[in-house]
Amino acid sequence: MTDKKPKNIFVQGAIAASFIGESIYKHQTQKNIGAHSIFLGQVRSDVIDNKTVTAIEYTSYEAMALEKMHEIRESIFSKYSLTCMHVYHSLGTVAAGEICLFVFTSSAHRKAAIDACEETVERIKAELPIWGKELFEGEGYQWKENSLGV
Amino acid sequence: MTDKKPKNIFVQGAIAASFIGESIYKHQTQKNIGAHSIFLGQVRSDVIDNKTVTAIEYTSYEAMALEKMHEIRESIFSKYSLTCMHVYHSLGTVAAGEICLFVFTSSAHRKAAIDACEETVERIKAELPIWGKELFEGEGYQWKENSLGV
Amino acid sequence: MTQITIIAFGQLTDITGNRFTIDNIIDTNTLKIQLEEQYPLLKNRKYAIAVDEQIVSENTLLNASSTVALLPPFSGG
Amino acid sequence: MTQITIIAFGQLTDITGNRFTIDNIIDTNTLKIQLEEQYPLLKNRKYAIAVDEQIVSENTLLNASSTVALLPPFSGG
Repeated sequence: MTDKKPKNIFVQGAIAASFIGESIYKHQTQKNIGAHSIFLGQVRSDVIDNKTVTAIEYTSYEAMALEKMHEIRESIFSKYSLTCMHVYHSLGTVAAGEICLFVFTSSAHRKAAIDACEETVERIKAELPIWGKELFEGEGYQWKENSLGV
Repeated sequence: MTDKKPKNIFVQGAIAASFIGESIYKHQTQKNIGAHSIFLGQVRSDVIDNKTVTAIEYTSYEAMALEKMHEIRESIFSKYSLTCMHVYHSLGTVAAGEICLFVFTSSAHRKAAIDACEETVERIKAELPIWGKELFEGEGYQWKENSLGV
Repeated sequence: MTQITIIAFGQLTDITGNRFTIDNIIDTNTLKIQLEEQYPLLKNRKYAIAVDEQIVSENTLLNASSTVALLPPFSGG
Repeated sequence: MTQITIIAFGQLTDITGNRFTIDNIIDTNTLKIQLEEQYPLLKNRKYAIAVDEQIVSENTLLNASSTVALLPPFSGG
């Protein structure tokens, strides 16, 4: 365990594709990296009882989520040989087609980055106190439910 | 099997981070996508017998590589429920810190994209006739060897 | 008399709002009973109770400075 | 007399160059013997033989229109 302060992971609204490109670009100075693994969650325009999801509105118990994410990060770093790891999650409204989750792991050899990315995504979905409200076209909403590991 | 012509996967030189950002952006119109998985290979500046790798020069038996990649693509699409898949590999010289491989899979639910991306990367490394020549600082070189699954 | 502030999240806010208070409770077991009296709709809902940002699985003593949160199943990502 | 053009890749090009021809071979077994006579350094190298873009594991007949390639272990990605 380190005594580092939990890093903020939350961004207001969608995560821009250009931001992801820039994050990748910034790693080109780290010449010990051989592999990057990236997971992106995108808001789907599901149709539920003839109503179409146009956006998801995310809320979180932020203080607890950042503490928990800090724990996850420490545990992933102790388990895998990573050079770095970045996590961003949206809060507020993210329209269908936009990115709401960005997990980015890097390592010298591919297995560590790939496995760490997948495990981090699973843990984020299972352990971070974040809730998505699926907003329907016109009006109405439904609270999103995560199915684990699918 | 489809009768589609093999898609080209080769790009001259490094794959730009901005190109990756743009590829992600283009998927925002596909509102049935819920998850993207991306793998990036980056050239490492390894030190071998006191000599530092400054770049890798890639060559390929291109016709065979494209045929093989077509086979891999068909087999991955028949195994996983994907919306799309994109693969790019560099030819020619890629400097340390630059991206030489970009594998990008998308699906409605995360498991398909994640598993398909990982399997595609493993198959590319094992089955595509591509060779990397590690160029040392100053002069000299060494032919790269892949260790599978690391 | 101890008054505890409770914060709620996700679908539970449709029932309780974001924030409310409950009087005269000493631990999470009595909290749960009182909660479901005050908001009968909660009885059919799945939720965890967090005290000071930790989910509690056993009965836990509360005091006026406790931060109590009601957490329905997570749906981030 | 059949003359076959062989293309080589990767580390093998240090020994054979990118492209060379071999005379009087009828199949991949005789090719292998002839190759290692012409380029003794090949004996210590691992490589596969591809005929018309397919790696062959059994002895395969060759003709003047065959595309024959020597493939050392792959190192893409």
